[in-house]
Amino acid sequence: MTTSDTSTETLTAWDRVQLARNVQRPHTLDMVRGLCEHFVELHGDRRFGDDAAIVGGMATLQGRTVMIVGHQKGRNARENVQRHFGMPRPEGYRKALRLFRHAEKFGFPLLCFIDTPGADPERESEERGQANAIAECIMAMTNLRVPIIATVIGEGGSGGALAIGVADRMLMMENAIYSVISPEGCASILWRDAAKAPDAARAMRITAADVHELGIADAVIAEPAGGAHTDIAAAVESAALVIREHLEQLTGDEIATTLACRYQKYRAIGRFHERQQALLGVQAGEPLPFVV
Amino acid sequence: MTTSDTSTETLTAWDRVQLARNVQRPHTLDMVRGLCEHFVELHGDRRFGDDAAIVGGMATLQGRTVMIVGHQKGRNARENVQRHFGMPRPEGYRKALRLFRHAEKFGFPLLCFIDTPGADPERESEERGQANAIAECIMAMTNLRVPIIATVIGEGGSGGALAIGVADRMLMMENAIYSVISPEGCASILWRDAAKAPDAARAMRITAADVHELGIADAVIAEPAGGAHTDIAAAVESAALVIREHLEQLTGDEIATTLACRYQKYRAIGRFHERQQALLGVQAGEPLPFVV
Amino acid sequence: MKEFFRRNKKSFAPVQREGESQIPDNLWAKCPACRELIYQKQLTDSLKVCPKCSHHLRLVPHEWLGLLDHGSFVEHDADLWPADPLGFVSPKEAYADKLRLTQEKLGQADAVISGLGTIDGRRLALAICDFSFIGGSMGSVYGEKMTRAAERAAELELPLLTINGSGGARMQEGVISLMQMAKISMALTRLAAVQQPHIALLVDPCFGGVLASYPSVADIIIAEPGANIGFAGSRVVSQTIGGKMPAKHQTAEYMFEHGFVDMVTPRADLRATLSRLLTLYGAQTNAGLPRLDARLIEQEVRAGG
Amino acid sequence: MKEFFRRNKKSFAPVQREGESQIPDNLWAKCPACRELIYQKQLTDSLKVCPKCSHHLRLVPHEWLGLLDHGSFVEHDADLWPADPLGFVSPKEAYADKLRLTQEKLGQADAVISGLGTIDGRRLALAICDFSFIGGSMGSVYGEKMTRAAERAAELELPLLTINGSGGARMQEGVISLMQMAKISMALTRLAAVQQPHIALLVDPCFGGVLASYPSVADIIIAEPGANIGFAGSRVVSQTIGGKMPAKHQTAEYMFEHGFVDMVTPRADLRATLSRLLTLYGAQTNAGLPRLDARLIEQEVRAGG
Ligand SMILES: [Zn+2]
Ligand SMILES: [Zn+2]
Repeated sequence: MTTSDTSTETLTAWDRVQLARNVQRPHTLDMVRGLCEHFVELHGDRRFGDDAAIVGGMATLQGRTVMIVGHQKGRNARENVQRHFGMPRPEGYRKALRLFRHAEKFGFPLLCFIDTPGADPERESEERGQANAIAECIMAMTNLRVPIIATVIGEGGSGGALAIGVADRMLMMENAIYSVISPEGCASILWRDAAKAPDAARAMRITAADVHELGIADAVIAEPAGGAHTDIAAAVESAALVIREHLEQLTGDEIATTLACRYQKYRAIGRFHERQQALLGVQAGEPLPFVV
Repeated sequence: MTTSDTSTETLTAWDRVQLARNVQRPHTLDMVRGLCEHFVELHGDRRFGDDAAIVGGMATLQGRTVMIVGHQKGRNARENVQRHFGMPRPEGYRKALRLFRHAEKFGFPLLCFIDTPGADPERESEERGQANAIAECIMAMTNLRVPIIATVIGEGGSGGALAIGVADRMLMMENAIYSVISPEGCASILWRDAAKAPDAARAMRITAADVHELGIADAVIAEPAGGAHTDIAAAVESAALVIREHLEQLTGDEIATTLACRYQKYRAIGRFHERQQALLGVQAGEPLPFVV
Repeated sequence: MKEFFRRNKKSFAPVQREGESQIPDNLWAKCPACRELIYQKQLTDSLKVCPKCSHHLRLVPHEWLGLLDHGSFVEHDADLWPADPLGFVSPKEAYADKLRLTQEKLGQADAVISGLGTIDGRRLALAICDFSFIGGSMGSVYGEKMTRAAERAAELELPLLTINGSGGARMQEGVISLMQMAKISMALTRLAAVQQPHIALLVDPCFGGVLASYPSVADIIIAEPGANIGFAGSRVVSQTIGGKMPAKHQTAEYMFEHGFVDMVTPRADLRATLSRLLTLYGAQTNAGLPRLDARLIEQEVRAGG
Repeated sequence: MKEFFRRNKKSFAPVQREGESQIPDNLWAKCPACRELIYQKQLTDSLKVCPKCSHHLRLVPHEWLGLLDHGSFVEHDADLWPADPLGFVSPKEAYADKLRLTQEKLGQADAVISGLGTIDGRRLALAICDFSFIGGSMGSVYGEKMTRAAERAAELELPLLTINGSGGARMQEGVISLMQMAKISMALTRLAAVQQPHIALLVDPCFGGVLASYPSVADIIIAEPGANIGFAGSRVVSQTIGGKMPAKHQTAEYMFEHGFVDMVTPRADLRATLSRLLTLYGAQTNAGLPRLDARLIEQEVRAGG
């Protein structure tokens, strides 16, 4: 793990949210440019359309061919309209799914870059099966027969992020966030006031450090002091070092080993208690409530 | 092979076309009712929609679970609007594809029933990838790891038929047709007159007897005298006997054997000459025209 | 100790929650859809389907258990209890308090009941969401119980039935709840590996991170008529307070029309449909009923005891 | 005996058809799209892309061979000749006559040229449709040559490039032509089994049974700008006479927009794009150039002799 010890360590969760959303941060295509050679972008889901909110393609990394799939945000209003603010529609996820299968067919390791406020929630996306598209991506990643490294480079927004985020290594940039619901959404429900988003951001433990501490992120990637947007090249190089290291580890393993580890990695996520029937006054040996 | 020796033997190709298109013929759901038990229809492509021009589902046949996929025409105007005259749209083929994969996952033999004028040619179908949908179905059937029996029960219309027609056994009802283009289409091009369809029908050799003689249909299923529509129950029973027999043969083989035979079956289709360079006056040993 | 409202071979019989006082038959209930007043007995006899407008009222897990053969259900993993991994506190309430209050009110630990049972003699694993428990939201216990249900089905080579009514992920468990989507999907790969089906029943309401994971990739997807089903809006629906209702288009029928659901099945036909599906999946791979591995029976006894 | 119009490492050099008289550079050609008169030499230098409107004129197979490294192409299966399996006769003409006349006019047996070659030193198998041969229609010879090209690529573990410009199936071979769709798809399963890619280039025009089979399931699909590409209308387009033209929406750009094509690549960039793709597919599985199996070289020599 590479942990930063820059001045950003004193930032609040809400400060990190602002940094994660900064449009000047390195986005997926910046990562690809800094990390890889020979990038060829592939388009289309072969079903319905080509969604610019997800980009993907093949490239070489240290002489090895890899498949890249990532959310893509824009840097200005025009780009963000084209990229739909990085909120994929079902055809974006189905493009991702196609590229996952392509990677598997040819044995290309898969590198995913997560940077989305969430999947597009509009009616047209529902109509074309947003839930199905996300579910199929997740399902495909669970046993895709190539190594997968997912890096949260900005916003990790709920299911729309996880759809390209089931991985052997889950990395987070220091100022990236990963959240089951936007801080604003959480605040509007549990605080009854969206303006309490800073409180919700803290309570949900969405920063890279939090998610790492929860055992879900495998490593945190240091950013330049002031945040990744202040020195994109340095930020990308920092990520590249960590990604290359993990890729090297993973490609050394048999794929069966990788898959078994991936299973265990996700199997272990969750915090609960066992054998506490006493809590409700039920004693061991008593009939269970719903045995009929 | 079951060959009929009823009076229908004297029918012209064009007569057969009329019989194949008779709306009172047994359609896929009639076949299912006559052939199987416990039919459960499955719907939807999990992508875009549910196309009533293709029906499918699971059923039991002699105690074995099979997957059924077939074109479905209507018997009257209302039904035919609903069924789009048996002309599937891309979502119909993608439903078929989903059911193919379902059959493969659970090891259910696949029974297809072909009865379509062709795939829907409208702009909306182009837009959603009619060509891709057909191509994916064909590709999937080439190495689907379950036995496949395809029966042409009425019209076998071009790629729209073949999309559910790549099979270990290709059977044809006696008055069914299988054609690369409709007789009317062929006539309008090569006869410059759609009214010459009867001539085109004969020239293209589209009847069951023709297609069997060409080595493409494995068997012809006898129909009641006067055609299948005169006695649906008898026609279905006639088909059921042949289908059951072939299914029994196929399920006795290892799937690897089945796949190898399927490869050879299609590999062998085609008529051409080899080593006839002399035709153009090129002698053996001369440099080939396009070696650069 | 156990009471059955009704026994109908053709459909199914809701089972009363143990310890719950039986509601007298002469009470009235109001249909939440058409506002009609209905005799409690009539509602029970119709499996909580409104006799006037056919609205399918929500069932709690013990009512769903009536789908199974009488006496066949054995609960598993009842000893899993939620933790509070984030120490989550909002002005409205602390998560730990919310859990405790809900547990006390409902007499159960979390939002999923799971176990083994039979339908017409065919064994299956099942897991049922309880929307009444914090909107059926998916936290660690939900994820673990679904995961174990899938793993158990895989190990025993049984079909898995999931009954899914949930608002989505449980935000009080943060990103841990999100990851349950992946965890359950992982377990389903084991089920697929032994060629056993996952049949997902979508019931009112089914949203968000739940819909966007395991039920949407089930081998067979059945929805209840009129059920609200959708992706977006989940986070709001999952909470009982505030928030907008599901959009008009987020219904079982809409999902069916757009190709995402195999069938919309009225509750009265559900048991027969499931029975037929189990027959179809069992015809080839299972000659008769699969038997339990002795080691597993022991585990079950331990877990159940 | 061989002449090269042009040699440009960055793009590619059309190769003249042997025996064809070289067109003098000072002749004029008319762009079929914008009707501009263009110097023949200018057209040749631009790879038959109109300098005024960027319209990509059709190339015949020997021109496409310029995509390959100079001198690297070895033709295969040139000794396959069409039969007339149905004895097809229409008032317009007998199929056998049409074949003979077309063969004499074009100096080739049927609509596909196939073989092996290299791009930037990387070997590949390729098969190219010739639209000028009865609309590039897919009969038995087309099917057999594509099938052998795919099988050869599989056996040698080489990528396969197909260049597809065709009106669709050849109706004069009836249902036999239709079955070529399945036959070629069969052969592609062998290519997939050795993890070698099929790269399909869609050129003007690509329709019907050709588009609806192997090119649409290629690993990479590249289309030429402005190419007419579509499913319906094929049967008409495939014939030179009569019939409506492709609809406005049946273009490479439309296909790209709707997600069915990976990229629309101007002809000038094509060789570089293919070279990069071959590098990517070759980086892991092939350390350097794959070598020919000695037995196959022998077969090639026999087949080619
Ligand atoms: Zn009502
Ligand atoms: Zn021009």
